[in-house]
Amino acid sequence: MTLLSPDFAEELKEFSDDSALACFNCGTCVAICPLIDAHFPRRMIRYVQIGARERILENATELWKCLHCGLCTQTCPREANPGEILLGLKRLIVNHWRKKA
Amino acid sequence: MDDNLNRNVDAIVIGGGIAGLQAALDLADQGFSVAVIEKDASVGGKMIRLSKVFPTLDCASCITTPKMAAAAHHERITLYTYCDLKSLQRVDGSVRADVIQRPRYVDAQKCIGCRKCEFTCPVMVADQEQGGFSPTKAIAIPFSNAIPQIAVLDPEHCMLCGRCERVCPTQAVDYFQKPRPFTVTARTAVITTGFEMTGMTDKPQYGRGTIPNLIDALQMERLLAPHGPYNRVLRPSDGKAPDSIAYIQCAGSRDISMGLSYCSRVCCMYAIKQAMLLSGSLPLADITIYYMDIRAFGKGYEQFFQNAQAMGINFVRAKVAAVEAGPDGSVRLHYEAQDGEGVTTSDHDLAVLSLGLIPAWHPDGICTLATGTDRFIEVLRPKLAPVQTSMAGVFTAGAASGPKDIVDTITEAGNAAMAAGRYLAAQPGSTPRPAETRADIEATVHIDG
Amino acid sequence: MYHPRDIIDTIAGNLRTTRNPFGIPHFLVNRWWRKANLPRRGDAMLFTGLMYQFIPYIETSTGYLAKYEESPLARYLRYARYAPGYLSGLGLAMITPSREKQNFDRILRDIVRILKASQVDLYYRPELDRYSGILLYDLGDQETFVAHARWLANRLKRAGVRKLITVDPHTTYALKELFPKYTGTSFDVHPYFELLRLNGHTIQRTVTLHDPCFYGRYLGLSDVPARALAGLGITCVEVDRSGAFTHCCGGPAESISPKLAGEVGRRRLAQLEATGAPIVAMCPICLANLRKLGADVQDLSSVMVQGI
Amino acid sequence: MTQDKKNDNATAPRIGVYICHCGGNISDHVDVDAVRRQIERMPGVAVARTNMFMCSDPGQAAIAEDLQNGTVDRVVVASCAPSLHEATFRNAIRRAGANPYIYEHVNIREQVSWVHHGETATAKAADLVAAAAAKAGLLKPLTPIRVPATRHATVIGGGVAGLSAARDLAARGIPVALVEKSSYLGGQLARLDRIAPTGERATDLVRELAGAVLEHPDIAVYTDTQVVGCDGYIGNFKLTLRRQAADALIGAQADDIPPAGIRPTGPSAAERQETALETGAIILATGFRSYQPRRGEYGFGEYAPVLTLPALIEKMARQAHQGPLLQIDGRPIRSVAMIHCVGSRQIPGIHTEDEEGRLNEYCSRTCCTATLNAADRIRREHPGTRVYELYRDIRTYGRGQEDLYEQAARNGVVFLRFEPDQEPRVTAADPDDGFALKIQVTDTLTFGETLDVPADLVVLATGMEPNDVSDLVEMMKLPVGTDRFLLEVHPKLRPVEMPVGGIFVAGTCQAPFDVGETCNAAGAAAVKAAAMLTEGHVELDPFVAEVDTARCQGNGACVEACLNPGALNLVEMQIDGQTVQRARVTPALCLGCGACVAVCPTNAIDVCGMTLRQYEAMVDAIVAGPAAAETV
Amino acid sequence: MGPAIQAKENKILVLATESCAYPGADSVGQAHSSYPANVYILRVKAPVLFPERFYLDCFAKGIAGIIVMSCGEECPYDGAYHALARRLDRVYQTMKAQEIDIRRLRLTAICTVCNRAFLNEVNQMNELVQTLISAGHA
Repeated sequence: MTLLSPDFAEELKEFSDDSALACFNCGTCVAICPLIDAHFPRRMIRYVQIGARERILENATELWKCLHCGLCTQTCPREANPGEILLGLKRLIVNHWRKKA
Repeated sequence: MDDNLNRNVDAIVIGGGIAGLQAALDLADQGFSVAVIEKDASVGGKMIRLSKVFPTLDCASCITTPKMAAAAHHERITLYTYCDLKSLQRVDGSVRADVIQRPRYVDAQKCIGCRKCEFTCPVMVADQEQGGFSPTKAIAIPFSNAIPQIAVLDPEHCMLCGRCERVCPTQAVDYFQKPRPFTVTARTAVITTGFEMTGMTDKPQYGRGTIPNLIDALQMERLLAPHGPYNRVLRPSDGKAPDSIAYIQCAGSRDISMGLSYCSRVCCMYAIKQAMLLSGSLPLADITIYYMDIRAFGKGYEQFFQNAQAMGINFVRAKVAAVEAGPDGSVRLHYEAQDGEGVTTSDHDLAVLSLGLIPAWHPDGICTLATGTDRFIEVLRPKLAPVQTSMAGVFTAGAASGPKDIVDTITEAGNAAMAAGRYLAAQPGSTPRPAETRADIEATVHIDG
Repeated sequence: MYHPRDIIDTIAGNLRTTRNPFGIPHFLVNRWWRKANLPRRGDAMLFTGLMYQFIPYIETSTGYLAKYEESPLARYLRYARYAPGYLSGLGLAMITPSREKQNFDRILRDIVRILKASQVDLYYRPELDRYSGILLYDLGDQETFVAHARWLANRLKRAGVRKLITVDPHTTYALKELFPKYTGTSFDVHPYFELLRLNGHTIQRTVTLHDPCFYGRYLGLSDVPARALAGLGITCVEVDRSGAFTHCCGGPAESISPKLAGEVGRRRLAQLEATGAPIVAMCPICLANLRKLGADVQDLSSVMVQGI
Repeated sequence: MTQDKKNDNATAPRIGVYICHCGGNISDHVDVDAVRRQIERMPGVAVARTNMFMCSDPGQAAIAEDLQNGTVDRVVVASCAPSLHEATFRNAIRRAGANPYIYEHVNIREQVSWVHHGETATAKAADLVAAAAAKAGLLKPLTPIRVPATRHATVIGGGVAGLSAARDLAARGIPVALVEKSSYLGGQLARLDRIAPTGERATDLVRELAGAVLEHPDIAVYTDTQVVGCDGYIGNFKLTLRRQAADALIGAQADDIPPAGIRPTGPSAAERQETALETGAIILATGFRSYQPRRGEYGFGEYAPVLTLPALIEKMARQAHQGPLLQIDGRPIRSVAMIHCVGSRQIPGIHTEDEEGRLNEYCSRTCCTATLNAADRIRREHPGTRVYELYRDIRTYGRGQEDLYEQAARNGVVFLRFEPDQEPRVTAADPDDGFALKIQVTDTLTFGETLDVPADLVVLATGMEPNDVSDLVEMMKLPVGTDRFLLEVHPKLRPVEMPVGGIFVAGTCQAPFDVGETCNAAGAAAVKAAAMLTEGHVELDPFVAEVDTARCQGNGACVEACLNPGALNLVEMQIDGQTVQRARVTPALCLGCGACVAVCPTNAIDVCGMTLRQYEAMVDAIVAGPAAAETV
Repeated sequence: MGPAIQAKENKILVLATESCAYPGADSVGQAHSSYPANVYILRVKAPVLFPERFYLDCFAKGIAGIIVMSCGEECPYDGAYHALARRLDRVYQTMKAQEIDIRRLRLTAICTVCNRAFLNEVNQMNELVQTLISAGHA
């Protein structure tokens, strides 16, 4: 993959109270998520951590699978607040679409 | 022993586990008199209850009993068991411990440890020393290698039938025994109060203690011990020999959602050790350890981990998110397999929660010792004086000041004995009593109940 | 799965122009109170947020969405915002069966009955009872949500409303947590079951209470309805996942992927059915989604009303 | 039953046998009186008695009375397991004024009445008592061995472990010689900056410790000095110290980091070129050196911006500057990649052995926290600099360390995890990237994708290796583990002891430790030495080997079999005017295992208190039983 | 097979190390498990003390079986276990030469809580001894 750009996490801060940085990639959110869907939602969180902006944009619609039920946040052992990160990403993407439009 | 339990000694050691025993021995060997206050009916702490210990796979009993016996027989050590510490205070340059010895309902001086009472007692109770898997009696010696070998009556379950009293050859059973308050005065103290495990119900996603074949690591220690409840490893619900066993790491550590942010330091190694012992006793069983980071940091630990991998033990990097009862008594684990599979469930015949370590004792209401945000005893200078607490002349060692493995605990206990010895030496008018002959040292058994 | 952008834009557009996410005129949606005979003044204003009222319309629209989700027509929906026809506005109102509407309207009337039985001094002003905008918050359209929330908060403030009685978890969360944060206006918000003092004849029965995420987890309120039920002699059986660890009913996925809503809902239903006792929900979305999966689910108010 | 079995021969042993009922525990299954009747007819048995509880005061009093009035001079008690009451009866005998080693214990409870029932139990008990009586007849009074000990300890190594141990011992009133090879005190700690997780300055800690040592009147500090000779044994070592030019030693520093620490300015204790030192105990605190990467290992030596962690720490401390970007050697660093486990956790078949074919398979324990500490500090002080950590497992096991890990993550350190068989590759970056280097890593956290990490600086988290102490190992016969660290006797039973009595080990010469753990190890070693030296003598069990020079032919088989080198030696002596070689035991070194006994062709060596003859007598008695013994 | 052992010579000798096997045997007693009464346990510091002839003498004297219960690899005397194992190998050679059934001498490791292993060892040895005795009578 091309160069990493961790500045993306800074960009996200505008849309979310929580950054993805606290996450230590244990995968609890994935296993607890009612969706039972591959690496969701950690995949998105990981992309935020390493700043894989293009990956996020390519897969943006996936974010709306999140039901905002909050179970991942409740369960997260690092209080990284995955639910809020996803919500922040949704806002960032909506903003991105609107700006493009 | 006289009726009066009060003592004036050089050093008090609070807790008779491996840390306390080692600190007491190292203090006594320097010529200081020591009183050990232990809450259980036997000294030996958690270590005597283990099967084998990493990374040497020595039998835990074989390593612990010599130290227990050495302390029990040491001329300068007095062991007080079955005691609660009520207060620990500095008074005029000395340290005063107010202690209450709980009633065993058995006269410690008369009991000869013959277990006639235990064999006669008609009341069966679950033996917590065997993980609750097998029964013991309402009056019993705590466990086979307990020191002292004195029976303890369980008033919760005793139905006062009087059989034990009649059968006792020394008339040691005393249903009217009262708690005995006493005071030990010393010039220094060492706190070695050790740890407890987090609870099986602490993480709601792990079944709140209702999943039949989900056990904790200390229970597995008993299943693996040569003198354990079944004499072999069977799963508790139906006595089936498990074909597939899972270890769930960080089940009480590194989890802020449980209020425990710290690493419990020993769970990786004890899980690997148990896995190796299991693969010895159940050669065909699949054993999987679900982990986040393997923390094999001690001497010989990494090689031990590598050996376990070579033996075919599976290591899956994942934090188990939820556990539930599966079909046919199995235990179902939910986790994210990070190697591309993604969210996965797996069923195992038996699963072990590698619970974390929390302090066994808290100084609230007993003394002014400072504790950290992790609730373990605070050490003021973890680098240069890792055994110095916030109270002058009071030292600590072992898991009382944070999770620690046995090797680190024993070494730290030695340093606590050194620090306490230095403190004593710096006190005016302090000279350790010269030893008489070795025969003296060996010849006196100091066990005050 | 539908492209979220299309859904968001449709809803945002409707909300901006009509203050209703589906573009249905307010007088058509909010009709339940007409037979309820409610005072316009009192201590606390009942605020439904229209969630119960919307359910029949959502059912209808997603019925169409589900039909086409896996078909090439899904992509065609992209153009829906140009010709929403049967999916929003009057058209949607026309094709939604009235029997369904009556069912949900009855729930609201039941809530009023149990509140009255508890001597709650409530009042109602239908013109102030508007949608909270929560769906757009969940979908990430923060801009539209905040604009709508400010409009609503101002309207309520200007009308002198202080204390609100809510009837569903989504509206409760929006008013209690999100409004103060994003509009700067706070109200004294209580879900209706918090105010109940029911001492009617006791019903000896056992139910399975499904905690909605917003009550169980976000607001930590799962004990309150259980206590209210206990007052009527109704016991709740423990569900495998409940309280702070409750499992989503799948309903919120409805607008994006009815298929996903079904999958998640079936998982939850299995947990609820494992108890063997009748299932009770307290959120219109949960109620609708679980019912759609074939479960016989009652609303909390319908159970309680039998006790008074 | 006290009628004396009058014995004409006054020197023949008079054995008293005391059999315990244990309140029925024994007597319910063993006919205690029958045993007594059989045993009292045995030759040598002066008296046989029974008691309900031998361990009670009346039971012990009976023994004392018989000893004091001369009825008996050997004692056998048949009761419970020796672990419970052997010491009780030995003490009773001593209190009665007799030698406690004329005692033999028989276990007829745990090993008879609790495991056998009926007549066989009585018969076996009688056999065992007969065997004990047979052994008792051959017992001799013994005296514990008292070895005078020089009240002085020598600490080798002037790092944290050595300084700490020296300070501890001196505080207990024991004079200490501290021997340090280099000109500096403080060891590796002196080369660090702020240490995690407390944030203390390493130099402050070194100053405090070294200050205490230098000021203490009972500590003689020998810098630029090495131990070149060691003789003697526990309590009585003779060391030779040699002063060596400091310059010659600095070259020994493997990396390019300048030496640091406290350089004593006062007069050195080593006035002469060579010093002879008599010392009672030795503490080895020879420490570690930082792993030096091979040329080409992660680009080390090939690309200038590849540094070791100690080098980074030293440069950051020395070239401290402020600003959004970290600067190293005047270069602004926009991105740092830190690679964990360099020179640690090496796996055969994956990692490359060094020139001597060795791999460091162990974990170096401290590098994870040290790396996180550096990374976190860079992020806090230079927020414009990106930090990546490439790791296998994060091992923040200690108190406060996991919090540091979390804090570093929250401060923007990005973690990438690689498998040992997919090591990161450091290469020069494409010129367009604008960075100096590029690290290609297959990141398991990103679902096995291969990522390119841009870096202006690569930091290798190098592990610990023990300092080369082969000279001391040879000289003092020290065991070394496969990891090349010094190997303790047993990690739990005797964690700070070397097999040679009186030699202890402290700190990172034993295994990787952090500063606190090193201080614990030093204290633990010091307490053992203090306990040993407090009395001015070392008291040892009397159960050691003893040579019968009349029988010894000096063939040396015992010396070869001896498990503790030095405990047995062949010495020349004059016997009947002739110079002969005979074995001689150094009791202070003898472990009493008896390995020598088995190989002596002339039965000239035995272990006191457990002679072969005694065991043979026991076997004879077991085979024959007391009844047969009676007819002998 | 060599000289048959006699019925009266059915005693089994156990050489048990004081730090491991001897307390192990005590632990069996504490559990009140029973085992044959012809088992005689001698407490030894380290069995490496006994020369080859000691074992052979025991058999000559009429001891039916010998179990050396050591601490195994956990032996407190470094190197003693290997020296012992080598020595017993030589004893086996001599036993073979003298046609003594080599199963009558066994080296094993027993720890302080090895109740079951202890019972296995003594029961197996007892069975062997009984078999050899009945073979001798036959």
